[in-house]
Amino acid sequence: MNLKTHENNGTVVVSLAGEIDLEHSPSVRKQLMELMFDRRDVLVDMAQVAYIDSSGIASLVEAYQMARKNATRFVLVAVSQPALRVLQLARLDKVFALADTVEAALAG
Amino acid sequence: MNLKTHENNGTVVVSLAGEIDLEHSPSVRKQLMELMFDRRDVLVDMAQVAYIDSSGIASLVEAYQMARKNATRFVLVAVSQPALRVLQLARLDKVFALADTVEAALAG
Amino acid sequence: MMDTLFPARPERLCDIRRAVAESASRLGCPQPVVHDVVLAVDEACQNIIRHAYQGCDGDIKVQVSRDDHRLVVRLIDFAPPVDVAKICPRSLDELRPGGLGTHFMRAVMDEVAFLPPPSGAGNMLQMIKRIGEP
Amino acid sequence: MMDTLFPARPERLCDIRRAVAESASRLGCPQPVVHDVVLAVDEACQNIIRHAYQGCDGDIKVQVSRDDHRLVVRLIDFAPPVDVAKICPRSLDELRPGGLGTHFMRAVMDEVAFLPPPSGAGNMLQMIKRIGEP
Ligand SMILES: Nc1ncnc2c1ncn2[C@@H]1O[C@H](COP(=O)(O)OP(=O)(O)O)[C@@H](O)[C@H]1O
Ligand SMILES: Nc1ncnc2c1ncn2[C@@H]1O[C@H](COP(=O)(O)OP(=O)(O)O)[C@@H](O)[C@H]1O
Repeated sequence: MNLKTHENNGTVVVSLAGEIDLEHSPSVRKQLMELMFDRRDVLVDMAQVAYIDSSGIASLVEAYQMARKNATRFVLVAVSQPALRVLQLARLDKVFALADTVEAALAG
Repeated sequence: MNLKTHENNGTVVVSLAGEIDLEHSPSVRKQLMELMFDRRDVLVDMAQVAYIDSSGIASLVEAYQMARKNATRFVLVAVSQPALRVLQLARLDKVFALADTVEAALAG
Repeated sequence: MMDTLFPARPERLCDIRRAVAESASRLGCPQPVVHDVVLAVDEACQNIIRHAYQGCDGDIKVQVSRDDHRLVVRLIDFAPPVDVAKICPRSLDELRPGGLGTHFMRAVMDEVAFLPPPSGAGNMLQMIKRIGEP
Repeated sequence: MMDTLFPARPERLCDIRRAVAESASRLGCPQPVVHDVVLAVDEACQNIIRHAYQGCDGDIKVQVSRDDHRLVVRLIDFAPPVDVAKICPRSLDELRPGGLGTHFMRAVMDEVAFLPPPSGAGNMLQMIKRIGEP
């Protein structure tokens, strides 16, 4: 698992890569929640996510709920095929804001 | 934590010593349950138990229940003061069979 | 046929996934099915780590075999027996961070059930996936 | 005054017990009370390990202080917020292996309550024991 962040016009782009499983989701959760506590707008680039399980999804749901409460943005971008499959199983593809590219998400 | 067993006339005497906490209770549980699976009569000598918490008590309860099901003996012997305090808090001093000495338990 | 004991720890889940993927492929599962089976096994192992062993040391025995048109996965743990009545997936309409694992397992596998465990073990979960001709 | 971060792992509970015993003694607790406070802290930390972090890595911040005639213990974790409604001790009449920890905590301490955690933390449990004159 690998998590990188960079800023783009005041929005934080979090790039997730690799396998987001029970070993790594606590650290993903922690870093996302810190951004949420700072009330940042966040895009999560999931193009390089090779695997995600329910614990990884739970971290995204928690961040999403916090963003809703704070009225900040939380968008999943370029969701990889394996991650999309899992979002669909959880029927969360209809809940999260999704975007095809970082550019589209920043524009939208 | 230290667990030793010896046999006395067909009865297994398990001597527990030290601190039976969440780190050690899984191994106590495992060894007690193996004796239960073998339908052995068991005395647990608790004279040297310096500390026991709810996880240690849970292992004793599980073994006790199994012994009852199998109609084998399961007796706590020479329970140390700190362990007795915790058994009393759980009101299990009225549930478990208790004996003052291994000899008394073997005779009884 | 796979029959391997793994430590029940979050950082060993990746080894379990690798081994199950390899075994399921070798037993003739098509690739998308392999992915689903791996997810189901991962979720079941997570539950063993989180709910059965609850952070204490322990092992998970992972068995994968093929019985005619069925891929059969069995996960055996040595934790205290689980109260099966308490295991229920949350409704997907309710949005909260947890409660997805059992849902995923049931969604991707054809059968998921606790069976009486072998003597000395705590729990045995069996998951079955129907697959095509060998 | 004690304020120390410990890894939330079963094999670190003995360190937590030592440190809390020392701190409570230094703050003037009589020895039998020290034993009870140590038991309550151990049980609360166990629950954080088993139910809050569920086998995942994390830390527990243990704070012990004295406020007049009260020994105040605070345990802060960084796990997802706990659904406090779900925490209830089992009835002691029902005999089963688990469900004793919260009962012990309430039996030996005078107050046990979750308070709003500091920003960035997940949960904060406060336990208070009334003690005699300093
Ligand atoms: N192996 C298990 N042992 C004990 N309890 C379990 C087990 N698996 C699941 N459960 C119970 O079933 C509930 C639902 O599990 P799951 O759908 O995987 O969601 P989550 O683990 O996120 O709560 C869990 O919260 C737990 O109480
Ligand atoms: N820190 C915690 N976080 C989440 N749930 C907890 C916590 N502490 C206790 N619980 C819940 O309360 C229940 C009762 O706890 P306890 O009395 O310590 O017994 P046990 O842990 O053996 O079940 C637990 O089973 C768990 O569901």
